[in-house]
Amino acid sequence: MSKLNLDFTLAEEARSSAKNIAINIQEFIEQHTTVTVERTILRLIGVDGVDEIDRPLPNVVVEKLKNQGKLSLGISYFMGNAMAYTGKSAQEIAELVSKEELDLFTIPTQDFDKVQEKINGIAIEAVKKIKANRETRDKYLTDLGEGPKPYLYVIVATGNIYEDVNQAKAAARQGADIIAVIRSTAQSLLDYVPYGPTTEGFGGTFATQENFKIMRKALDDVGEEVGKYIRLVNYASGLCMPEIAAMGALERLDIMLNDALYGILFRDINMQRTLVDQFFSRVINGFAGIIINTGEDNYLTTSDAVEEAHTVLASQFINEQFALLAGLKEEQMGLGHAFEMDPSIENGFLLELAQAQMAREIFPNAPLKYMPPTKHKTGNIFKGHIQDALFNMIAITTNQGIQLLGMLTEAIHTPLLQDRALSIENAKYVFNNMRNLGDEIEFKENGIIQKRAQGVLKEAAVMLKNIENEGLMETIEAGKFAGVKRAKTGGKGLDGVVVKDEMYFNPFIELMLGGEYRD
Amino acid sequence: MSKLNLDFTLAEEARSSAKNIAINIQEFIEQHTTVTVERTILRLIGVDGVDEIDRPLPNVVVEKLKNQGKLSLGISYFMGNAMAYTGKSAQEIAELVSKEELDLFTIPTQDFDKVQEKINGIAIEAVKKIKANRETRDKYLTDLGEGPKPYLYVIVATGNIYEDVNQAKAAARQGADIIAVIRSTAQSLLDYVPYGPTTEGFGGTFATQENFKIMRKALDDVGEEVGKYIRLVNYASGLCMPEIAAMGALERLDIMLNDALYGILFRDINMQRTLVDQFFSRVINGFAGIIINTGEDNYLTTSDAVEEAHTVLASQFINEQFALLAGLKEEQMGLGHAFEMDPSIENGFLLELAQAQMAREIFPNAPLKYMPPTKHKTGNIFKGHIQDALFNMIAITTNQGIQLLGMLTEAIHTPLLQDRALSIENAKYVFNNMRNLGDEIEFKENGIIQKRAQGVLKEAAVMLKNIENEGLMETIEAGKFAGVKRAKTGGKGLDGVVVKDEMYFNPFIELMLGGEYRD
Amino acid sequence: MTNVDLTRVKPYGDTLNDGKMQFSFTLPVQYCEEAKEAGKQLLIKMGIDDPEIVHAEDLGKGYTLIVAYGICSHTVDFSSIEVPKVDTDMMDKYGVEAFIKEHIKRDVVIVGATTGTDAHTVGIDAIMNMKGYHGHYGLERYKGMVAVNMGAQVPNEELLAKAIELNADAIIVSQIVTQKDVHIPNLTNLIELIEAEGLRDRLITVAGGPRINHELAIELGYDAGFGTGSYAEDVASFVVTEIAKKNV
Amino acid sequence: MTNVDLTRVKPYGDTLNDGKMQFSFTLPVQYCEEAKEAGKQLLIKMGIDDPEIVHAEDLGKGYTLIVAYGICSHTVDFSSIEVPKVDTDMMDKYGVEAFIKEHIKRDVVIVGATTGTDAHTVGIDAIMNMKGYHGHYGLERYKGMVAVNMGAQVPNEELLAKAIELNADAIIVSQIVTQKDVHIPNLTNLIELIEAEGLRDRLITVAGGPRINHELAIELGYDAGFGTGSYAEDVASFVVTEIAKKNV
Ligand code: B12
Ligand code: B12
Ligand SMILES: Cc1ncc(COP(=O)(O)O)c(C=O)c1O
Ligand SMILES: Cc1ncc(COP(=O)(O)O)c(C=O)c1O
Repeated sequence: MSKLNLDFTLAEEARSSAKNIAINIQEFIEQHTTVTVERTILRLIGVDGVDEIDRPLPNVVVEKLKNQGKLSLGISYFMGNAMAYTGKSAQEIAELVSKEELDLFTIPTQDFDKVQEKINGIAIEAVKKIKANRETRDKYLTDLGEGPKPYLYVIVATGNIYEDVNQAKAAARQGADIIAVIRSTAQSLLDYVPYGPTTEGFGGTFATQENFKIMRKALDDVGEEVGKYIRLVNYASGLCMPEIAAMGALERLDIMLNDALYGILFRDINMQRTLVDQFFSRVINGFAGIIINTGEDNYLTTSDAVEEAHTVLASQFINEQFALLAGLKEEQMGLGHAFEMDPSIENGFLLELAQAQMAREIFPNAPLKYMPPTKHKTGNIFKGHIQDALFNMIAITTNQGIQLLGMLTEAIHTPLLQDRALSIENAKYVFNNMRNLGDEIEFKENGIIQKRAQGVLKEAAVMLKNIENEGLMETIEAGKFAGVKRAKTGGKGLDGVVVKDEMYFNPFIELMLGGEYRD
Repeated sequence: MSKLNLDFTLAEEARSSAKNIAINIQEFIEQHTTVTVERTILRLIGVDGVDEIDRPLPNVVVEKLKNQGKLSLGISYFMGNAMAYTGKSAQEIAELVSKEELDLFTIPTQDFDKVQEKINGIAIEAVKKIKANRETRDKYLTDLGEGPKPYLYVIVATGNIYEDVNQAKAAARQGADIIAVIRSTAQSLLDYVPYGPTTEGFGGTFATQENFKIMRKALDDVGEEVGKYIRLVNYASGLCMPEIAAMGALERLDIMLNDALYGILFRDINMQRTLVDQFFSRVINGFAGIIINTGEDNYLTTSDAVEEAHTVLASQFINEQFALLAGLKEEQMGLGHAFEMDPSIENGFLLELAQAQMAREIFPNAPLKYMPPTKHKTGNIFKGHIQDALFNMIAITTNQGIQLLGMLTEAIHTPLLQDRALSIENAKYVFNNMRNLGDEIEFKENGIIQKRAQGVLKEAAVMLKNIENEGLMETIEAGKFAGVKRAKTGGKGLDGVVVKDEMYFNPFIELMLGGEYRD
Repeated sequence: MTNVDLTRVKPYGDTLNDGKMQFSFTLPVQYCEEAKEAGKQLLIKMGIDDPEIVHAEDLGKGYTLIVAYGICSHTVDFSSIEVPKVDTDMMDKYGVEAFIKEHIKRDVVIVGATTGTDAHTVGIDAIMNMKGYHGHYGLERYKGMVAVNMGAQVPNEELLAKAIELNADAIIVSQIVTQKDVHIPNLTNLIELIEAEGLRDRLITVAGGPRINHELAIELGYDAGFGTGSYAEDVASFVVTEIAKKNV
Repeated sequence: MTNVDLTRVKPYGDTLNDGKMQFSFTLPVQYCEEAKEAGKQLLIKMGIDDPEIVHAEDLGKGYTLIVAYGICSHTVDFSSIEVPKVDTDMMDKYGVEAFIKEHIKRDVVIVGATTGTDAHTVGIDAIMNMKGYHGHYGLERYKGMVAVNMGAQVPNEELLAKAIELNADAIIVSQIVTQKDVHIPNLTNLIELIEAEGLRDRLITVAGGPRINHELAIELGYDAGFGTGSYAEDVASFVVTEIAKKNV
């Protein structure tokens, strides 16, 4: 039953356009691989560590592959071959390669079936390990339980993983359900993942496997203390999408920001590159039971939230289809949207309410990620606190899934401990005091709220129809999302993309997408 | 049409009980007069100023009347007699009396008709002057206009009328529609009204005629500047209810806090005294086009807002009937209610919403005075600011008339300039951003909100039925309002009450309640 | 990971010893760039490094609101701070009742009021009335206790007279209004009256209210002080323990 | 009625010179009475009289939030404060266009970007793009003006190269991220590059962003700085006026 009197036939039409759009891109994706996809395979089969000049071993190895012009064959074959030949582990081989003591391309070719068997065997180990993490998470959720929805999601962003731990633990004690460690700003443009614990990030902390481990441990500890499972978030999107997804799977992250469109529009990453990367990263996230968060909310930080609301919805439809193709369940689709209208708009609250309710009705099983006011925050922290209260109000009224809490100091600095605490208090107060407001109110037929939602859906459907005809990449080239134009061959990372050879194989796709290890 | 599915037959039953309750008390009222009623007559016919030891002349004269045991005859007769005999003005006579140069009781008795004519003539002058004030207000409202409802009502409370003026003007510039000058705390228990401009109040500024004049002028000035009429509020309730009402009428105040029940319960003023005083004060307020504010909101500062909500409604019904008997129009009935539930209550917001909507539907034409959270404010100003935002939200959703703005520092100090400014900003933001929310939402049939309102109405109707049977004074004696017990013969000011003589007359009742000077 | 140096504690924003503080205040000058600069200079005089005016707003002719953040250059020696506290073992209602039965063996008499011009009764009622507060019963409901609540705006003289009349063990006073420090002379006056009557040693005296704390109460000559969030059992535990001590 | 003494300005609460200020901060110590006392002592060290801790809250093991009010004992001499300001007469879009036509008589070329690692484009877009901001058209739409917006994360070298290539009159730079003062070295570096090219006198340089103001920009060697709430016409007016001055 729709509170908004939405035309669900129209929604299904939009969905079907989105499906075609995604399938179209999926064809392209399946023809390509990228440097980070190959590095991810290495990471999953156990390659880790850095060389003497701090280059991650996966990079060292894949670099050689690329320089040899053999990227299109994929690393799986060469690694499998080397393992079959040497009997050594992937890590040992990578180390030898990095020390120039072994050349993957000159060692004798082994029996192809044996090579595949070898690599599959190790891949299965990896997949089992990830499955075990998924089970550990489930066990925690059963034993400790979790907070009620909307989950309270806060960020830590000190740049120092140890200081982040202090902040995160304090936040959990204050009532947070989800902690996101914001990533150092330059990282999404790095074509490698830094290594080890780090203490000097900028506006955030580097996403490294060790940092993931440190924070996971801290949150498990504080979770025991406060009696609920505390979810950990980090960011996949960027030039290392699948690698970071793999690290997240190995270290039991729970949520990952994962959206190629975000990278394209807001980080000027090449679209071919990141769409290919996105697929593998989502397959990994999906298999690991990780919820993805998409970045539609960001559109409204550059475009006008009233005028461009339909682009958010259109993008959600597309992201849903990409997610389905990567094996993600609806319950794992934290589609992004945001409360970003100018607070001085008369009846702006009604429009926000319409938008949030609409997203809820169109994606009923998705744990929507609802982003707080940011663009229209000012240095007036008192007003900012109320902007956040209105945002919280809409979240509880429309039953959102993941509430990324707004900070009264949004326009000033990354959150201080007390900003976060006040913000959690704000949400807890509003959620509790208005708990069932959503169940209690209905919207006037053909009123401002209903009409707004209906109008946005219509616009999104039209937009999707156009994209279906013109192609997604072409739409982005035309600047239809977030008012940002990106060329198909522009941006960072294109040189890391190649068309796959016939012989190419990636053992993880099959293992993770289907088969016995899926739950 | 009721959004709450209220049983309006029940509401009418409750109203009829209230009417009987009021009529019952009205009988008592009409048999009595009090020292302040008589002083009020003197003030209205022009007696003002103080003697050499700062006693107001109205007090000096009425004191003599009382000491002579002649209070029951009323001052009108003696003044009229003296004026007819001496040909002097009331002021001149009062001065002579105060200097012991004239004895009102020993001068020759004049023809009764001439006495009445004399006093009526001057009373008509007074009434005309007040009518002129009413017309000035109307002209301002036509020429300058006023802010949209709910009006933003803020207090100033520096204790110094000149500092108050600074604060009030700044508030008007910030967007306030109504300025209340909080009265120095000891004043309601004084059986006289201080004189002249004052600069040393405690937690508020003394209500004096000169202070009224100073603030009126300031608000007229700033009103011209900001392009809307700024309303001025002061407090009548207390031992000088009708006198202050008269001063308010003479100095063109727009709203007066006027509630005998408040005085009884919260200031321990004798009930007989203040009920009699209330009648005359309301007649004056009514004639002067002044909106009264009643004090039901206060009940919830001592009693629990969830459990005792019906006492607020019951009292509103009674106050409505008292007001009607005193000639007040519905448009002048600023019946009080409040947002005072513990913020930690789950779904507390829904209960507040029900209460506010109910008041709106039961008193559709009254400019309800909606009081902010106070009791459950803490030193956490950030949380306090959100409590106020929720309160503002209910006001705009339920279409309240007069919004007494909450202060984030309520639990700390009387408002600083910036507290008030933030508070106005809070209300303006919420009112604008949610302007038509009330028109857009409906409440679920038999949901928490509807049931709550229906339940409160039922309880109020039962309570009123009981009061109708037992009597209002008896109900107060039993502690049914605000959990406070007050004896019929207890409290302050009883010795100022007498039964009227047959010959008693007060020219103003007739002039103000009926006749040609009413509009 | 660095640990807090408790002898040199600084405000904490998101990194130890970053000194971050938030400020808001109004300057009685016209809104302009110079007003912001004045705000900065004021903060610098306070020992705030790198003050940032993050918001400034015209509050109507001649007033400017400033919201600022900055870095506090001062530190405090937390390790040397000692705040006097009520050091009674706190009991619940039943504990207090049992204590009276066992150690005092007679009714304990407590007289209370909000005194002076203060008309706020909710605080004293929360402590004394049957019903209590937040599910904590008030003193009137305690077995073995006679609790007399005289209400508000009670002159000190009347309160003391009642205590003498009832031969009370304790006088408990509520003070809510503290503007212009009005509570100080009023509380002081009561102690002086009690001393004048020679009852200082016999009567237990307790003050309470949102701006009262134990330290202040002691300073003013009271035996104990209770602030926001106190319940009947807190003052009851203190009073009965003190009585028992005196009996020893 | 007393008037403000502009040589000794104090914060204003509700009475002139009452000095009232609001504070909030977190101390990295366990929530307890001593934490509040530490908060008080810190405020006293800052020259705050009668500090009142109106709220204290446990923010999780080892952290205490303090909200306080107090009385500032310092004053500032407002009368002597002078803040450098852009002293151009501000024109609107049509005024600027007319000015170019009349006084410059050729196209004015402006190159802009958000530089360094900063990826925020909204600010520079607000100034430069057609659409503009809050109903104020951007520079691209100005007749007689060639405005080139290079976007974000532009290295200083590239920006300067483009300016040289187009023989630009002005370079305008946006800096939004200011954490750990990252904007300072970046802005300084651009000026150094310009000086190295010997273009300092020819090129008009302007910086903008929420934490930029004219004073800071001047300090860093720019000709002007624009903060929050700036519009295209502000920077346009400044640039064309400067060009005209140079031509004289
Ligand atoms: C309710 C209320 C009223 C009601 C009082 C009704 C009544 N019968 O009590 C009414 C509406 C009548 C009222 C009037 C006024 N009030 Co008033 N009021 C409040 C309010 C909203 C709540 C106080 C309250 O009931 N708190 C709940 C109780 C349970 O908490 P508590 O009092 O702190 O008590 C607890 C502890 O402190 C402690 N405790 C208290 N007393 C004692 C005693 C002992 C022995 C012990 C052991 C413990 C103890 O235990 C209690 C339970 O935990 C406060 C604002 C606020 N949110 O605090 C303003 C407030 C106290 N009022 C204020 C003022 C100024 C006034 C007036 C003077 C305004 C005026 N000019 O008219 C008047 C006059 C009152 C007077 N002469 O005293 C100011 C005081 C400012 C200051 N710091 O001095 C406040 C802070 C509001 C404000 N910001 O202006 N008020
Ligand atoms: C939108 C936004 C984003 C978007 C940017 C999209 C885009 N393409 O621009 C996204 C989501 C991508 C983003 C990312 C990040 N952001 Co950001 N972001 C914001 C946000 C919410 C709004 C900024 C904005 O657009 N304001 C609206 C414009 C119109 O205002 P303005 O920029 O001030 O511009 C006006 C004036 O300043 C002036 N002006 C500006 N430039 C110029 C230039 C000239 C020449 C002139 C004359 C005038 C002028 O005129 C403009 C119009 O009046 C702010 C918070 C906030 N409310 O301010 C955070 C904020 C700026 N971001 C912040 C951070 C830390 C980041 C990240 C580093 C986080 C991370 N670790 O990933 C990343 C990385 C960005 C990077 N490398 O730079 C911090 C910066 C903290 C600080 N003080 O340094 C802020 C304050 C949020 C916070 N509290 O943490 N962000
Ligand atoms: C989907 C998505 N990915 C990643 C990010 C962050 O990316 P970066 O680390 O590049 O700032 C965001 C923005 O918050 C996002 O929405
Ligand atoms: C109806 C009414 N009258 C008067 C007052 C104030 O009275 P006093 O001046 O006695 O504090 C109030 C309380 O705010 C009130 O509600």
